[in-house]
Amino acid sequence: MKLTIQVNEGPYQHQSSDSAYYFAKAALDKGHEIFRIFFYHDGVNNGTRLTTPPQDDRNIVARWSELAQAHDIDMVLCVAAAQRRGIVDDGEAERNGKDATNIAPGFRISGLGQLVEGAIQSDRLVVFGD
Amino acid sequence: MKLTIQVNEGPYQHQSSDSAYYFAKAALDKGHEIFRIFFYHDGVNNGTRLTTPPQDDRNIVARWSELAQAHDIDMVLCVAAAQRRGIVDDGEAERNGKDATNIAPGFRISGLGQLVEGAIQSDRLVVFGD
Amino acid sequence: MSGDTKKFLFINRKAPYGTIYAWESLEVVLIGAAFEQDVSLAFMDDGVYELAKGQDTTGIGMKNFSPTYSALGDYEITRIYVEKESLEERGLTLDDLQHLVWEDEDDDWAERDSIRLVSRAELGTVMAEQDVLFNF
Amino acid sequence: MSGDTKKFLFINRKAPYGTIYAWESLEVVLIGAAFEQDVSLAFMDDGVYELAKGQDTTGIGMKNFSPTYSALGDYEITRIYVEKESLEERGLTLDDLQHLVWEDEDDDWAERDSIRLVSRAELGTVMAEQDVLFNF
Amino acid sequence: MSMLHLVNKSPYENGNLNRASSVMNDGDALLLIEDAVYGAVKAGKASAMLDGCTVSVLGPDLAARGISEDKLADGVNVVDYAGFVELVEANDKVQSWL
Amino acid sequence: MSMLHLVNKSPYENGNLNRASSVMNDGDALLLIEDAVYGAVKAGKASAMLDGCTVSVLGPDLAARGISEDKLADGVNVVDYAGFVELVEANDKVQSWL
Repeated sequence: MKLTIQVNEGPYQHQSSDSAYYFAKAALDKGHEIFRIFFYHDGVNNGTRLTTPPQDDRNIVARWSELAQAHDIDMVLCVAAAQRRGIVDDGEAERNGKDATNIAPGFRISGLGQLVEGAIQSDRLVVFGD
Repeated sequence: MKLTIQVNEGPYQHQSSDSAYYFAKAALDKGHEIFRIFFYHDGVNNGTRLTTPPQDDRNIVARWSELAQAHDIDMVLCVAAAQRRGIVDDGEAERNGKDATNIAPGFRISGLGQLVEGAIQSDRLVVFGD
Repeated sequence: MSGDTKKFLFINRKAPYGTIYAWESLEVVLIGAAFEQDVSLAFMDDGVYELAKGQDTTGIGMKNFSPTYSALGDYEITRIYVEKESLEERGLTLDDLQHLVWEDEDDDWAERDSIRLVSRAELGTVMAEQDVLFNF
Repeated sequence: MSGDTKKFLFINRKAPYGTIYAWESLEVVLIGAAFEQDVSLAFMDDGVYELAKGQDTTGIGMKNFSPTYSALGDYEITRIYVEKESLEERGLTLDDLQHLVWEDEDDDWAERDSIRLVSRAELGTVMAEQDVLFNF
Repeated sequence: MSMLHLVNKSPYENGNLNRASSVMNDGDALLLIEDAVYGAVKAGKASAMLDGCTVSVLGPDLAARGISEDKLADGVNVVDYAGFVELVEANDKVQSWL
Repeated sequence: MSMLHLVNKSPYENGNLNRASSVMNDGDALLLIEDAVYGAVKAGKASAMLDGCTVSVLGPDLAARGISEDKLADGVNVVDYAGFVELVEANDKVQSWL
């Protein structure tokens, strides 16, 4: 089964991001393919490398980055949502005159078409949110 | 009347931040004093200078920064919440080994004691959230 | 439509302005239209409020995105399902909603209503017939 | 207590883990204890779930913060109101919750129950008597 | 000591308005903002929850949602943000039902 | 075409579980995750919403909240994340009631 997963909420405030992560991991463990993980709305906040969670808590962002790297998963932050929330890569920094970037490894910023394409190309779309 | 205002949600996803802003402005217009605005939970995301909202939309972060400057308001981002969400000033960047900062002008990062002190020192605590 | 076309239903269940979901959902719909899929929209629960007439956001400083719904016909979105029970519970009728239309090119561009008032049971059938459900 | 002491009530209405409010509320309570105010806690609606016994978060990878509630007595928090109607609706009794105690220094450190089971009406009275309500 | 009860969620999706209106004491006030303003529409089922309460509703939030004042339940008072501040001042404390 | 209905909010605060259970077609499945698992507790009022539905509940979310399996309503099936994936595969599409 080929999956696209959509994540609508940021890290820590809601469990959505945790649920999506464990679901993605279980799908990979069972041999399914994750076509794309699309972060929309506040979900784009999963893609900042500037978090420093408490020592005794999970590191949600690092966990996503490692999953992407280990399984070569395409993790996309919606560009319009990222602009509203302040998630920036080099290209966005240059286009919008920002003096810093904060995107985490393994994430890329792209358009909403990536979500629609994910839904077309995949057998299932699974949405996690508030 | 002396007020402390607490904001629990980030910009754009929920109206909470907008409501808090218009409430704060109206209180100032009526001659009340705002002792502090305390941003907690996802509310700390109001304090990133990296947002680029659409041209035809309000700029929530800039609006807060201007309000703080115009009225000399103490705007505090909770440090524990900011660390979880990745809002960083120079001190936090150094302490936590981050290679960038994203805090916006007019905000400072401090502890939860600032909220409790606000509640003690103010005539009213007004909380805006989801 | 080709065999590769999927039936997409965008399900709108949130009120506008209190949260951004309604607006950012609409952004997906407009982008999605370019992919030439078989797209419908459903409005149920508080989502029916998105279509309310006369929205004026001046006082809350937010962008009024409700005029965009009237452009959906131009994006060849011709089926907009509105759940009857959701309207009734909220004391609304179709008259409280925008009048959304599309132009039928097979009939000399005659204007046709986009909104289809359906019962909860009928909407359940519509949902069951889809390939993909987008939830907002 | 001095005349400057305020009566603080921390109102907990959210279930743990699904959202972070319960946990981050507890962090304020612990910090607030250092300010020597007159602090009480109230658990109502889904907030009563925060006190449930036997929480084991291993499978969801989150920190189990429920043991912290048993430390509240050490922070001199001796009044924890739990709403009866909220428990009943959810099929819970006090036996499903942690047994929270504090030690009474005026009575040779005798252990006393911190939890006070109150009706909705009684909790309304408690709320009315406060100076500041913290909402989570 | 009087309390201002603040509700911001739609009563059709969430129990907070019902909760707030059921615990209000005499002298307390209720203010509906954001999506909670739908609760003040007379023709809607939820307006029954307001019976017996002193209710205000935030005008800018009503207008944004296309609700004209003649649609409101009887006795509901429309205020602007300045009126919101006055309600906070007039009551001894605020309870935000989040 | 069968549907997996996914609910993640407590039925005591929010109407989504009620909504999902009222529109399920024959052959559809319901999975409760996150705070929605409280809806599967037999002694709770909300469990009545599950009557006649094929219901699964996510075990890790139950354990986190201190709910032992003997407290569940009759017929509720406990699954782990692998079982969640199997439910997604076994149904033609997923409806997340957010």
